[in-house]
This record gives sequence, C-alpha cells and structure tokens, in this order.
Amino acid sequence: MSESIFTVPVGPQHPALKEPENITLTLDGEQIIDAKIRLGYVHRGGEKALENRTYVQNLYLVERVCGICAMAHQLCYVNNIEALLGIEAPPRAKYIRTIVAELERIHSHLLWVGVAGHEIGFDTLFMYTWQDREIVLDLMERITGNRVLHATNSIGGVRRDITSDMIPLVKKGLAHLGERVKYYRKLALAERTIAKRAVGVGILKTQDAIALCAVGPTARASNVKRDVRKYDPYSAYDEMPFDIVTNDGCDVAARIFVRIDELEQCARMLEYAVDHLPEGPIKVRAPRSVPPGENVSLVEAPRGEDIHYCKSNGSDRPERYKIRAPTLANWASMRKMLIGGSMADVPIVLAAIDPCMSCTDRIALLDSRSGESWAWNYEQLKRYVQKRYGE
Amino acid sequence: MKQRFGSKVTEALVQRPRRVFMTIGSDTLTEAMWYVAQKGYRHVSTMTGLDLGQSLCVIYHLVEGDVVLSLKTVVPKSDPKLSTIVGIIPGAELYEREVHDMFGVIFEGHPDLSPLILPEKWPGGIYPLRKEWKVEAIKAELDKAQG
Amino acid sequence: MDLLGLLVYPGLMFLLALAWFYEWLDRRFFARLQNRYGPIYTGPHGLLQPLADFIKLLAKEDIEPAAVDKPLFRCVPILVPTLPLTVLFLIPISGVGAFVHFEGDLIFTIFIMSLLAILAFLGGWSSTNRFSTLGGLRAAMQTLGYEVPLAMALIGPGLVARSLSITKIVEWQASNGLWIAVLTPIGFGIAVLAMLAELEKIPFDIPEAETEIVAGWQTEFSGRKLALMRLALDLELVLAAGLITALFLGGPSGPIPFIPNIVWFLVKTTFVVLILTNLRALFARFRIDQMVSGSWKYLVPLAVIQILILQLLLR
Amino acid sequence: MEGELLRHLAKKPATMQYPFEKFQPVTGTRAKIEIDMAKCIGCGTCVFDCPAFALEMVGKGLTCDMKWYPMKCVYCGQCVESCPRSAIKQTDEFTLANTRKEELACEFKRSREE
Repeated sequence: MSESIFTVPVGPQHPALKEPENITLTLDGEQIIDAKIRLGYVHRGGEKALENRTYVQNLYLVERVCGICAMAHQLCYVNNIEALLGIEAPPRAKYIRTIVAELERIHSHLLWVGVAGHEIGFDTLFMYTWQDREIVLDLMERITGNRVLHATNSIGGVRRDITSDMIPLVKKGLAHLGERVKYYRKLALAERTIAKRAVGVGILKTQDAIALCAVGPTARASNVKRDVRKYDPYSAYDEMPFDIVTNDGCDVAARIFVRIDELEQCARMLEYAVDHLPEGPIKVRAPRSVPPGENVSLVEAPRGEDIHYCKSNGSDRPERYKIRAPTLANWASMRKMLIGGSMADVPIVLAAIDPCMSCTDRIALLDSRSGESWAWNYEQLKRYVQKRYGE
Repeated sequence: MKQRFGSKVTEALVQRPRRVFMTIGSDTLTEAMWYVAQKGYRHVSTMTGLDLGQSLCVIYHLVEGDVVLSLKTVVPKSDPKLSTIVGIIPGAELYEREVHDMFGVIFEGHPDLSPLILPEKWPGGIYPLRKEWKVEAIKAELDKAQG
Repeated sequence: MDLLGLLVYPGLMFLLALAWFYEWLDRRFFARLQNRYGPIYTGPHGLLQPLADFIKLLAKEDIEPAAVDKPLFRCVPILVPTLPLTVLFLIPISGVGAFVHFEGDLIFTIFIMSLLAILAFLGGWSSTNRFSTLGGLRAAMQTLGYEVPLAMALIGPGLVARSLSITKIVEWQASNGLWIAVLTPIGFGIAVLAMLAELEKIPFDIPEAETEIVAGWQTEFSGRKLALMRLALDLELVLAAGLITALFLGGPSGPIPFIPNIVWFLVKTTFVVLILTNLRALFARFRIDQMVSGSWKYLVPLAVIQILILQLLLR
Repeated sequence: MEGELLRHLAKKPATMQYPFEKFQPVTGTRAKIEIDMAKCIGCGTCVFDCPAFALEMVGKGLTCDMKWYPMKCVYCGQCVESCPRSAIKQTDEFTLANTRKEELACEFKRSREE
C-alpha cells in the first residue's frame, strides 16, 4: 500500500489556482488522504503598510486588498473609521453604498459560477457567465467611475451620486440579469455533467462548518444561517428586504445553488434600493485625525464575513489595522472538504469556497515590496534573467 | 454580562451596541474560553495581534448572535506564550499560525505551528508586525540573510 | 501507387493541411459557440493560425528535464504523429478505395488507436513528473473505458458489409446507396462519444484535465516535441472524422453524380468535426471513475445490443 | 443547453477587436488627470493625500510645477476631491500606454508672465 501513496503539490502555480498558494496533497491513487495548507506567496505586508499611511490614503489601500470584493473591504474600513469618529453617513450615502455593494456581490457570484464551470471543464458556462457579468461591470463604471476598485466611499459618505439617468440603466441591467439567473439555475439543475461533478463532492457537515468557523456562502450551503447583513446590519441593510439563503446539501452543488439564489436576493434588494433612494446630501465632513480608541467592524463580503479591527492613537494614521478576509476563515473547512475526496475534485472543491488568495494574504501596494518578498527580490530576479539569456 | 468571571476580568467595556471588549489574564485564557464557548461563542472571526510596546496583546474576536465579543489577553514580549484554543474551537488553527508568524506568540499545544504566511527561508527572530521592526530594517535583514 | 500521391495528394501534404484546417475549424467553431472570435489574425480568417503555432513551437527551446527517461521521452513525440498518419492511408479520401487496403485493415486501425493510448501512458510515465504520471495513469484507465465500446461500435459496419476492410465497407455503402449510420444509429452515437475520449476532448479530457493536473501526460513536453504532439492531435482528429465518415456516413461517395469524391469526403468530415466540437462545448468534464463506470454501465451494453440487433436484421 | 449554444452561434461575438475598433469609454470613467496650473495654489494637499505617491511638486508654494506619474497612479481620483481650488480634473482619456518610461511622466507647468 505504502508505495502507492505520494504527494502532489497543488500550487504555488497551478492552473486550478487563479492566485498562488500551496496545498500539499497526500494521495493514495486518486484519493486524498491529507492536505497541508501553505499561504503567503502574495503577502506584501498590507497591514504594516496601513500603519504607515494616513486614513485617506488607506481608503484606497484597503480597497486593493481584493480586486473583486473591493467595495466590501472599503465599506468595512469606512464603517470602522466612522464609528471611531462618531459620525454617521447620510441616508442617501448609505443607500448608494448598499447598491454598489450588492452590484459587487452579483458580479462576484457570476464570476464564481464561471470559474466553477471552468474548473470542471465547462468552459462554455464560463464564457457565458462572464459575458453577463459585463453588464454589472458597465453599470459599475457608470455609477462609480471604474469597473473594479470603485473607490465609492469616502470617510463620511460616498463620493459620487447616483443620478436619475442611471436608474433606468440599472433597472434594464437587472431585468436582463434576472432572466439569465433563472436560466443558470435551470441549467445547474438540468445539466447532468454538472450534477455528476457537484453533488456529494466536498462535503462539509453543519457541525463541522460551525466548529471550523466557516463563513459566507460556504457556511450557508452547510445550513448555517449566518449573514452579517442580518445579524449586524450596516449601511442600509436594516431596511432592505431579503432572506438569508441556506441549503442543507452541504456539498459543492449546495454552494452553487446558494450563490445562484443569492443573486436573486441581490436583484430584489437592488430594485428596492433604487426605488427608495432617499433624497439628501451624500456625505458629511470628516476630520483627518481619529481620536484614540478601538473598534471592530464586520461586513458581509461576497465571499463571507469580512472583519476589520482598528486601533487608533489620535493621529492621522492608525496604530494597528487588522484585516481578516473571508477566504482565510474558510481555509480550515477546506481541508476538511478535501480529505477523502478525489484528486479530480480538488479544483472544484477549492473553487467552491471562492478563494481569493491575495485577500487572504492581504496584498498591498507597498513601496518596500521586497520587504516581504520570497527568496528573490526584483533586482536579483532581473540579474538572473539577464545572466540566463545573456542580456 | 461576563462579570461572573471575577477578578480575572481586568477590563470590560461595551463600546457601542453589539460590540463588547474584555480583557482577561493570560493564565485564565483556556478556562475563560471554555466558559465563553459554552455560552455559545463558538465562532472565532479572527485573532488580532497587537504590539503594546513591552507586551503583546492577542485579541480573540468571537461572534454569537449579533454580539461581537473581543477577548483580549496580554503576554510579556520576553516570554510570549499562550495556551492554544484549537481544542475548544478548531477553526482558530490558522489564525493562531498567523499570529505566530507575525508576532512570535507561541501557542502551546498547537498541532502545527509551521509558518503559514512567511517563507521557509525567513530568518528567525523577525516578527514583521511588531513595532520595533521598521520596514527598512526588515529589508536590510533580508538582504543580509540572502547575501 | 505513385510517389506524388504518397507525398502530396491525397498523401502527406494534403493530410497535414487537412489536420491544420480542422484544428482551425474546431477552434473557430468552439469560439463562436461561446460568443468569441477564435483565431482571426494569421491568414484569411485566421486559417493559418495552427500552422503558425506549429512553426512557433518548432522554434522554441526544447527542454528535457534531468529526471526523464530519455530514450522513451524522445520516442513518444515521434511515434505519436506517425501512427495516425499511417492509419490515415487506410481511409478512403479521394476515391472509394483507400490508398492502401487489405482485408482486416479495420482491425489494424483499432489496434493502432489503442497503441496511441498506450503511447500517452508511456509519455506520462517517462516524464517522471507527478502530474504527467497521473495523466498517463488516467489515459490508461480511460482506455479501459472506451476501447471496448469503440471496437464493438466499429465492428458493426463490418458485420453489415461482411468485411473487415474499410474500403470494402465504403464500397458496400456506395453500391447499396445506404449509409450504415441509418442501420446502426446507436453504434454511430457510441463511436462519436468514444472518439471524443480517444481525442481526449471535453467531456473526456481527463488525462490532460487542465485545472486538475496541468497538462496531464503532456506536461513536460516542450518545443519541437510539443509541436509534434499537437500535430498528432490534429491528425487524430482527421482520423476520427475520416473513420466515422467511412464507416457510418458512406465515405467519399454521395447520391449526386459529377461531384468529386473529395468534396463528399470534406463535407462529411467537416460535419463530424462540427458534431465533436459541439459536444465539446456542451458538457463539463467527467471524473475518471465516472467515465469508466459510465462507459461499462451504459456504452458497453448498448454496443452489445446494437450488435445483437444487427445480427437479427442481417439474418 | 444545445439551444443556448445555437442561439449564441447566431449572435455577434461579445468581444470587440479593440485596437482596430474604437472604444468609447462611459461618461464618468476615471482616467487621466489634468491640473489647471492657473488655479493651483501649491498647497500640496493632493501630494499628501495621494495613496500611490503619483504626484510630485517641483518647487514650492505658488511658484511650483506639478508632475504626475501615470505608472504609479491608481486612478482613484482622491486628488480631484482633495484639491481646495478644484484645479484638478479627471478626463476619460484612458489610452495612456507607452513603450518609453521617460514619456510617462506628465508635467504641468505654470505659465510665468513676469
């Protein structure tokens, strides 16, 4: 038996991974008997960088923790700072924040459905969902000025108003998306090859999900009713009509359905928010320095609960800023899901938690990039390349 | 709410609705964690390390219902040892590894404290998020290690 | 049998051109199904893209990892395109008769096709890379799945025409004016599915499942070797399309006179390629155990039933 | 699914052949910034607030020139907001790629009448 056991490294570079990290799998034939997780390949010391920048600069740095859930991180950051400052954003700003956050959730979930399709070799689905995602991205560009990294928030409000000519566009986009979402749900139910790859794969039982502190759609697909938007409402979520979507399948298929159902909830919320957009100013003035104190803020990012902790010291820079992106919370459960599965299921199980390695590692635009670099820094690499190829 | 824990709780603060901060002695951590877990706080959202100058502070952010309980415990920098809570809440495993990487807090009884984020070749003794390590100093140290 | 025929038409040059043309067709059609453009820049409508890819790969650095089993590692890329090229001469292209034909060449074709799978295994094994080894193992496993139904499905036409020569089968269809696909629809379906597996295309691209095991058994091949492997894949596509055309769709003959045989051949093989591509866009990848068990559970019994029906019909 | 495939086959490809076709950005896209030096008072707020250190002041106060590095810029538009005199404005010109590094710095010079 023992000679048939061998280890396969998945990562740091692997086609199933969109970003680098490493899981060392111990295989017996095709069956996985152990998985070891190693992160940090894109760690660039974001938390340290946050301590060295002003609160205004940090607005854009936290956004770059993750390109896909940029809004979630920024929202979490401004909520945190606003609580420390003791100010509150005006209602219109709260609604706009909610709208952008939900649009982002749609874009993230659509992206995920595509990636999941790609992981099981269903490239056509990938192309279609990403094509539909364009609608959201175009809306985003119109509302915030950029397709990703929206930079919507400022401390004390939002930076751009939603004008009346944008509302019909949003509605049109939503109508089209609604149709597509219905189609994808039908497809996921009807397409046998998807069912074959997803049902009963990557099981995470409810009690395991609770014990391993899973968050977001991963937890909700294991029938854990946990959603920050409900238990700790921020922005305008206390006024939004929506239900927490759960599924008791506990497998990859359940995670697919949870996300597709959430898309519908997002559309519902967006329609409500657009119709009930309150009048008024979009921001209040905020001082540059934050009084000493500490605060924790939570936001439901598309991938799950995102938690930020800030300790301020009265200056214009934070004393300590801690970010925990949702993916890190799901890694522990991931190990549980992989063990006992098959090598062929690794990509889809991995994808099912919608991992975002950079999020986990908190990538950052840090000028001292070699500060946390791996074996080589940029200069050494350049030298090596020149030597290797003789200029 | 938790004042039942007697003198071990050195500080308790309800900072704003749904946010509770609490400081406990490092020796009673396991005991307090058991107690809190029985009360339903089984979800560790994350763990934050904090450099207080002469000592290190580890904050456990726990969530139950709609309350976020931040349990703080302080250890001296010269001997940063804490007992692990993996036995109580398995989900804390990766967070403990992360705090170990970044602050050098040793969690006794943890199954595998190998580096999670820092590279294998990382020179020992550098804990990047401690305040005494400035970005330039880390850079210089790394260059030295690589030759 | 003149040299010109062997080298140019309908021989080597023509087959290579056809191989690249079908790669282009496959890529282009696949792209259009997904609302993409596909290759468009090289040559008219991107027709020369596969050739450009081939030349580019030839010019690339050929890396041989230190740990590979060198003789085997070098043999595989040479053998992989040679085998389908050899068999292609047994397929009638420009006329009802093939370039070479003998009684039993159908068996020979099936034999060569299993050899291709074994080559995939050897290629993966000689690479000594973990992903390659896994890919090679999967290729061998997959052979267990599709080889039996494929052989049974291909024997069907032989039973109808009472001959195991591809040329004779085509002649039978031409003289009777009947496509065997009409007689054996199940066999036709099985053959198409099994060909997908033979070509390692979605949903049966398990041995080279990109997201799972990088490029599977081909992971370590680069430069010239990779160029040859890709050429081999294209040739296999021609072989698959040609074989299905010859056995089930009446080969290069048609009901309307005065149209050259080659036109019939091209039209029919294009149709087969389009079917294969369409199926490729339609499915997600199976897992290896699902593929093998599914094949034994459904394809093999169906193939047996098909043969039984044929026997009853022919009585 | 098959029907969906065929429906898409009939549709025009979703992507555009960008460098050959002209792309019109949406109004409000955040791209290249422009500084109106007649309005600039050289307070340095934009430089201080820039999260990517993409702005530079050459000289001091009312006589300064500004330099903008598109390579460093993250196009967040914070400078536009920070500017007390609304001297900075963001255009939608997004084709800023260049093969030469030197040409990538944009200088905004003050017109000097004296």
